[in-house]
Amino acid sequence: MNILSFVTLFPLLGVVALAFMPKTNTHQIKIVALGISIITMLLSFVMALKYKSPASGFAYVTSHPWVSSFHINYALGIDGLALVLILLTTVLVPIVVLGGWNESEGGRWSVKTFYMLILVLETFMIGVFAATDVFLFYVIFEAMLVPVYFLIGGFGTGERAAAALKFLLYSLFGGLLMLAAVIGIYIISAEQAIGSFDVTALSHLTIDHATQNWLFLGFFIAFAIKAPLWPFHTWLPGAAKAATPGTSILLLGVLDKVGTYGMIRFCLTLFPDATKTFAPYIIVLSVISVIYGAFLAIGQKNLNSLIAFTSISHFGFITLGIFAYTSQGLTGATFYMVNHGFSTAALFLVGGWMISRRKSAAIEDFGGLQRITPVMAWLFFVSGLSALALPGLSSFVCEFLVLLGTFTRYPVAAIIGTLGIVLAALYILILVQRTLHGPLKSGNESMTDLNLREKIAIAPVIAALVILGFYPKPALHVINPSTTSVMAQMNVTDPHVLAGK
Amino acid sequence: MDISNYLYLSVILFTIGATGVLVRRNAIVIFMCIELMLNAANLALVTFSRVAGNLEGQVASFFTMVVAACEVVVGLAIIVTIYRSRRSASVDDASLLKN
Amino acid sequence: MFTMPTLNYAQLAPILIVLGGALLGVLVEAFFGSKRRGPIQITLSLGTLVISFAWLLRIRNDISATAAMGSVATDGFGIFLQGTILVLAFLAVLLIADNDHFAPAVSALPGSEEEAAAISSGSRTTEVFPLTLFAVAGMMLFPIASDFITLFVALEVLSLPLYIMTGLSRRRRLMSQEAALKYFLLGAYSSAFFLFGIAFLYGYSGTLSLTDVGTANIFSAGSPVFLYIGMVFLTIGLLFKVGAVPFHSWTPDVYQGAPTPITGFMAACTKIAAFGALLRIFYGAFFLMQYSWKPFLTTIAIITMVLGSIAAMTQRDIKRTLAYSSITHAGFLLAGVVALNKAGLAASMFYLVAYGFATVGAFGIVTLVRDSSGEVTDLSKWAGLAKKSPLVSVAMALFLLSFGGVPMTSGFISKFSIFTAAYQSGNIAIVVVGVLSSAIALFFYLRVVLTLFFQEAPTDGVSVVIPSIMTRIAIGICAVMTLLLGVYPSLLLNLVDTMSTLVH
Amino acid sequence: MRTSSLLVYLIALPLFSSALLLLLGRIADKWGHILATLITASTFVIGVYEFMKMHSQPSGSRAVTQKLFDWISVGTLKVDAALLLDQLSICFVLLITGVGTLIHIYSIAYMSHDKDRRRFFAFLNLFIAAMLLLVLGDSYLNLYVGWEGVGLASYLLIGFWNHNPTYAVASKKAFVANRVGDLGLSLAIMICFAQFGTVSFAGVKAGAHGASSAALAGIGAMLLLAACGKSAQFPLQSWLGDAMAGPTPVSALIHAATMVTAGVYLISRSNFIFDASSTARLLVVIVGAITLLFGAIIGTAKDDIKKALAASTMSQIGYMILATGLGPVGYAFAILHLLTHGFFKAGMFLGAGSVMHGMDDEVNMRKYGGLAKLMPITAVTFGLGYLAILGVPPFAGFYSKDKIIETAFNAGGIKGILLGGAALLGAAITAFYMTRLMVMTFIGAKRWKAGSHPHESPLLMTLPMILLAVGSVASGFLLSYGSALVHWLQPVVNSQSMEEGKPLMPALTVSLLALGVVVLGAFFAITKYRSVSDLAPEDVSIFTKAARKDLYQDLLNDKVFVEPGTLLTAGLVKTDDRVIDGFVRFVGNFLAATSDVLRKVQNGFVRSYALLMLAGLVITVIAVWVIGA
Repeated sequence: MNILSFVTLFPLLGVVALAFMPKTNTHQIKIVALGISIITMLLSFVMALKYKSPASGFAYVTSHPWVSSFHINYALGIDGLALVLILLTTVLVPIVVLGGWNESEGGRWSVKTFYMLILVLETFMIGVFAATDVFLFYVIFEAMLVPVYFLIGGFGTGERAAAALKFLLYSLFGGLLMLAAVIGIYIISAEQAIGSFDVTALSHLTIDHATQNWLFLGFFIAFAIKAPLWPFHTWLPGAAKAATPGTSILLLGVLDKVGTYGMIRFCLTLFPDATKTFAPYIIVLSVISVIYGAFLAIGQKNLNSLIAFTSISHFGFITLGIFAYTSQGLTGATFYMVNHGFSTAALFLVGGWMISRRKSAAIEDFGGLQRITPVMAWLFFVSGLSALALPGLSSFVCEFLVLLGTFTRYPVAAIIGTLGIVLAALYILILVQRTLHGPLKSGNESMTDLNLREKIAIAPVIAALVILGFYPKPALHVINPSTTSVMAQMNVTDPHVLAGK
Repeated sequence: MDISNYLYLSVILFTIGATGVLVRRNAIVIFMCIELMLNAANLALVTFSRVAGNLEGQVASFFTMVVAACEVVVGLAIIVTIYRSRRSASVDDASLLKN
Repeated sequence: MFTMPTLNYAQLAPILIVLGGALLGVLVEAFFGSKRRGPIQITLSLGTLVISFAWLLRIRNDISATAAMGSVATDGFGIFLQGTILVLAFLAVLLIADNDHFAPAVSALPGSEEEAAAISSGSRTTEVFPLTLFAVAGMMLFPIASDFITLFVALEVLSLPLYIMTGLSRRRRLMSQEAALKYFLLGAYSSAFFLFGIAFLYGYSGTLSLTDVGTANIFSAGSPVFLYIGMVFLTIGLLFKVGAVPFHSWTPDVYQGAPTPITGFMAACTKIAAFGALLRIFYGAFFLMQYSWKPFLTTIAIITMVLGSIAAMTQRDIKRTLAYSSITHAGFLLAGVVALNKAGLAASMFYLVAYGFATVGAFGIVTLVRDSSGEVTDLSKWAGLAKKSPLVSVAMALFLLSFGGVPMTSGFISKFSIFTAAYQSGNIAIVVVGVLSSAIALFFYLRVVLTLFFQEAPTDGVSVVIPSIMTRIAIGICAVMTLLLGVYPSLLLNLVDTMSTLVH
Repeated sequence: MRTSSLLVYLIALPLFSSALLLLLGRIADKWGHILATLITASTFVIGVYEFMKMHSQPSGSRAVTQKLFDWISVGTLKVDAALLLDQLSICFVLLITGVGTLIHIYSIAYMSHDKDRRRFFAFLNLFIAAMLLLVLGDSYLNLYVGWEGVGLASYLLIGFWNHNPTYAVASKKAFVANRVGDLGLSLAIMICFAQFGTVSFAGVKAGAHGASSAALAGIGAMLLLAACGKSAQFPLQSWLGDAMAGPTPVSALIHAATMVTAGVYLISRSNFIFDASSTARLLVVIVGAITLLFGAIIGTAKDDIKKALAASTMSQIGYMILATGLGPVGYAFAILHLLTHGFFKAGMFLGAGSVMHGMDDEVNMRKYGGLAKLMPITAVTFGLGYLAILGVPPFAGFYSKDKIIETAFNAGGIKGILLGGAALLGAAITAFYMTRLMVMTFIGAKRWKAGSHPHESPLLMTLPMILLAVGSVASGFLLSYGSALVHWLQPVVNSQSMEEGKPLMPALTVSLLALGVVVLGAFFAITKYRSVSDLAPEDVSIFTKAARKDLYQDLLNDKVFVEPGTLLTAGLVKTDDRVIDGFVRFVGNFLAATSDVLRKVQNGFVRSYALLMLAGLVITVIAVWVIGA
């Protein structure tokens, strides 16, 4: 078994271990879950350190026949794009476990179930980025919904059941459209050569334009729902409102990235002509997402749904970068996925701590926290700064790359998108002002500041945001070759410099 | 006589049967209408057997008769049971299962 | 002049064994006291099915079109479906074996002293076992029948016992009887159409052999009107059995009224048998005239998928919900029929197996959820069941997700392969509609899952009875198969690939 | 080009100290302010050392660089984390670190009673680091990091007492207005990259001549927008008055001497863009002229001493911006005024702080009066700054402001007369409001609140004021002696390249004219404000009312942006629920309604089921027949 497979499947080991532990021993269960996720993270670090960008295709390739009748393989492999997202996943899971130490309690089911679901989800999340077989990808893409469904519905708050159902229905609906497209491309591959689901093999097919358009849409809508892109986003705020902070982090931080990841991995490389046909329209949707998400965020009264809408705005930036298909846009979008993961994680973590202390998620219930819980307030502020892409934090680098990359191909879209940075300042600072500043509001008096566990949980996130902001080179170094290869597969180059040279 | 007249008769009988099922309420009568349809089919089989010049159709009609007899056994049993429970053989009364 | 038919008994043996078992069962009814009949009948039925299956394994590679003078075709396809029916029947018998489902004295008036006496004496209805075996025999014959008489007889052999079994419910007797009546009347009605269709096909081709109808029509000068009438009438008889819209109306009522283990049995096995026959007829006899029936069958497939899933959305009864689910699945399976390629045949075979296991399992679970007055099928009473009975709820969720076609369950591979086949045949419309109606269907499956897991249990809640060992085995096998075929479908896919052969 | 490994410490030291003070928390309470002050002083030392080294080099090779690491490298975009110290940036470095150090010293005393003094110094150091990065970055992107960094520091410091909701709002307003400017800077960078494939100053400069005039005008306009945001120029000026919510040393350092002048730096730094685009230059002078009048007018009506000074800052920066739009020589004069202004305005702000310190944080000048006797040092230092800003020879402002007025007149034609006139008018109004301020604060009758005991501030506060006052007196002469600064900046801004046209009027005439209007303005103020009521009169002219309301810019912003924005937000929230989610719900309801119809069809009557079957059969037969035929 190669290290990639090992990293992917390792969390399942934890699931097995947890299955044999008594339900009542919650503390031990948490320790085991934390331990397993940390080991997974270290393993993924080892993998990353040994990683060398392959000249073409993927690294750590492994392939075993799975369903031979349909030429389906258990095929894994990673490039820079997948690697950074896998690292994001493996880093976030232990943080979620540690940060949400108590959120598994008081759910509908036992603590044990919670962590089993989390670890199953981790395997799926790693696997979905590692899969190089379209069918395998699809299967994991869909299967990973199930643990999330139960995590939201079983451990969330408020309208959790309805939110979970809505989430699942949207996702599955998109998934079914994608299934039709997956079948379509398989049939085409069977007509042109031996049938295959291998993403590299599929990218060499010649598909006529009309068919490309349909297949593209099948994939794209699924990913757009997942990402989510306006107007497919309405499931997200409800889900974020109902889910526990940990679940929200994994949902927005990692799961939704599968959508944008899929756009690059499948939409762009498998259907380059269709991409070029639809790109202008998608750019419009992205710009709408950016602005719309920001306005909606300003208008929210609930902390969690506010964060959700900021994410919709950010996902708009990501898709903007992807469908501008320039080096800066694509690399920026990929890097954005990672940074958004950290930045959302920070917001949800601190937001979650605030909510659990205040027993309310209504923004109006908070006020003046800076005076009573300075550390928490500061961390919330820094997380907010990351959301508004302050230079020096990593989100700035990627947001800027995206806008720069978009500008060279779609200047108008980039100009409108840039308005998003002003709106971002508004939604974050209004939130900060209402919750942290001003006199202490009644109901907040007994709030306690962060404890050591919570500080340890969030420290790596903040560190990542700062370090990658000042020194993004390691990430960009890994992502750049993937971008180059995507653009080569699409047969496009960056727009020429207009003047000067 | 033109052989097609047998067919017309068969079709007419079948239609009467099929319509009878729709318009009658009594389960027994409905059941008789169905028997009429089966017999219409038998008539057609025999007629076609004549046209085709082989005996397969006639043999089939014997099978049909046997099967019809079995159906009667089962059918009457069911109708009688429900009549005992409900004191009515009207199929419209038996409409608990719906929507 | 009478020629002795040459029969290949070895190839007919699986059916004959089941029939023999059934007859033995009748004798057991006659000669053993009511107390001892139960265990004997159970053993006998299960034993018969096992022996029959063992025999089937022995002859699995003997392909022949002439086992019974051209009346049956034992080919890979037929043997596979027979085996499937046997396995599922075995599981269904395990469910049936639970004493609680059947009226102790069927002839007694509901609520009468006679009935009370029967209940207090502890007597049980054991006729259901031989009836099941008769039905199984009919079902096994149906997909391999290759002339119209055999087809008709098989249809009746499988149907008649089911009519009776539908009326045997211990509780809600009136509903059960009503279901039996409806099933019987509509079934007989459709049989009449079926037979009338046979007559006209005979008139068109001059033969009752499926194979010859297939070839005769090219040369025959017979009026195509006979063909069209015959074909449509025959098809409708079959579509009735599979529960395709608009010939589906009996399904919800009968599924609801029948004793739940019987519902499970007929939902799974009847569908397999009927689709077996459909596939054989359309892949064989009518293959060459597909231009005439493909459009209408495609239309029916689409209507069935869409209306089935829409109708299920607002159901409040779990059995009716599952009935509409089975209607929707009939639509998907019809997509496999109209694909008319080898992939379609193989996909349909896989689909039937996967669907069969999930169906028996799901109805098996329905038998377990009860309150003081017996089974509770009202969905609102199922709320929050997961809290009390997590294992049962997880199994139910698994079956429902499989019905919905969620990856990692067998239902997903089924849908995938059916859609692949349909796509391959160029019928993209059916794929798109199939995908969309899958989405609608998912809604009601997930609604049930949501009810189970996320709603608060009502105060007058239900409980899950501790299942008997047999029920446990049945549900367990179904669950394992549903998961296994989802995770490692090659097990079965490779088999259906080799078995998907039809002889004419 | 020469390299120096010291540059990074200019930024790293204060950044490190800031982080240290924030992370250590209360542990550092005792010595945090001292560390911060020493660190800032050490950056001043480095600045001076670098200046010495630079000064010893020949004029053409004075610039120093330091490359730290590859920052962003994607495709053709290559941005190094690299620093550039040239003649232009050294001016800023010295100003920032020098004034910065003084203000740190002043703050030790000023903030001694605040329990969060450590945090205050951490923010100040953060500001120093960001501001130095702003002026040292060798590309627009590096500059942008500093640009937003100072915005953040400014936000934090304005909202330092954010438990007061008004202050919290003020800090937010400042940040958002700055962000609007940042938007301009982002767009300018994007256009640069699309045009030239690079965002470094050197690269853009090299390519500038090849770009289309539209592109150059676009870049110029966007840079101007950025400058407007940061330097509180029209139409983004409204935040500056509110920013006075911050502690007074902050107002002195950030909102008078350094940060708000970043716009001037940006335009001077981008001289190659503006030199190549007359459209951009025109926009610059318009903005500059409007703002200098705007600020001056607002200044006449403010009773809050800090807000009056803030309006003055706005106006003075208007002069600088105006100068930068006047062509190559203008840059040098802009920088000259920027430096002198840095001294006298910082000095006056510290003076104001000293007054507030002595008056229990009272800011209303109508409650002052006659403070000169009680606070002699403050009054004298303030007075020297006052003379400087009025442009009375030989004080610093005279050298810088007169040059700008003169250059404006020399712009030629109608434009020259309009700009020069505006600048002259501004000078008159400046004299008026500054005199008003002096009179109301230091002269006249006591109008103190009961219980006030005004007193002179401690040495730690007065010392910086004295030093800045020295600067107010001498800096103008020193910097312009023999056109020292013009020559110094020549390699960067090309300040002597343009042949000066025939002047509209001789320099002496301009000076006299300027002095004349100043005297006029001052005289008018003295007569009007000899006696002041301690309550602001209500029956004032419409102009005064408008000036008190900042000429209704806030109202305009509210009406044009805030209110429609609020409505739009509310509308979109509803839309999201009713239209987008509503559509999904509609589909769901439609399906459910269909489902109900189907339930009704399933009516339980077996005969209707049979009818359905028969109907299906008939339709099918007909359909097959039709298709077959």
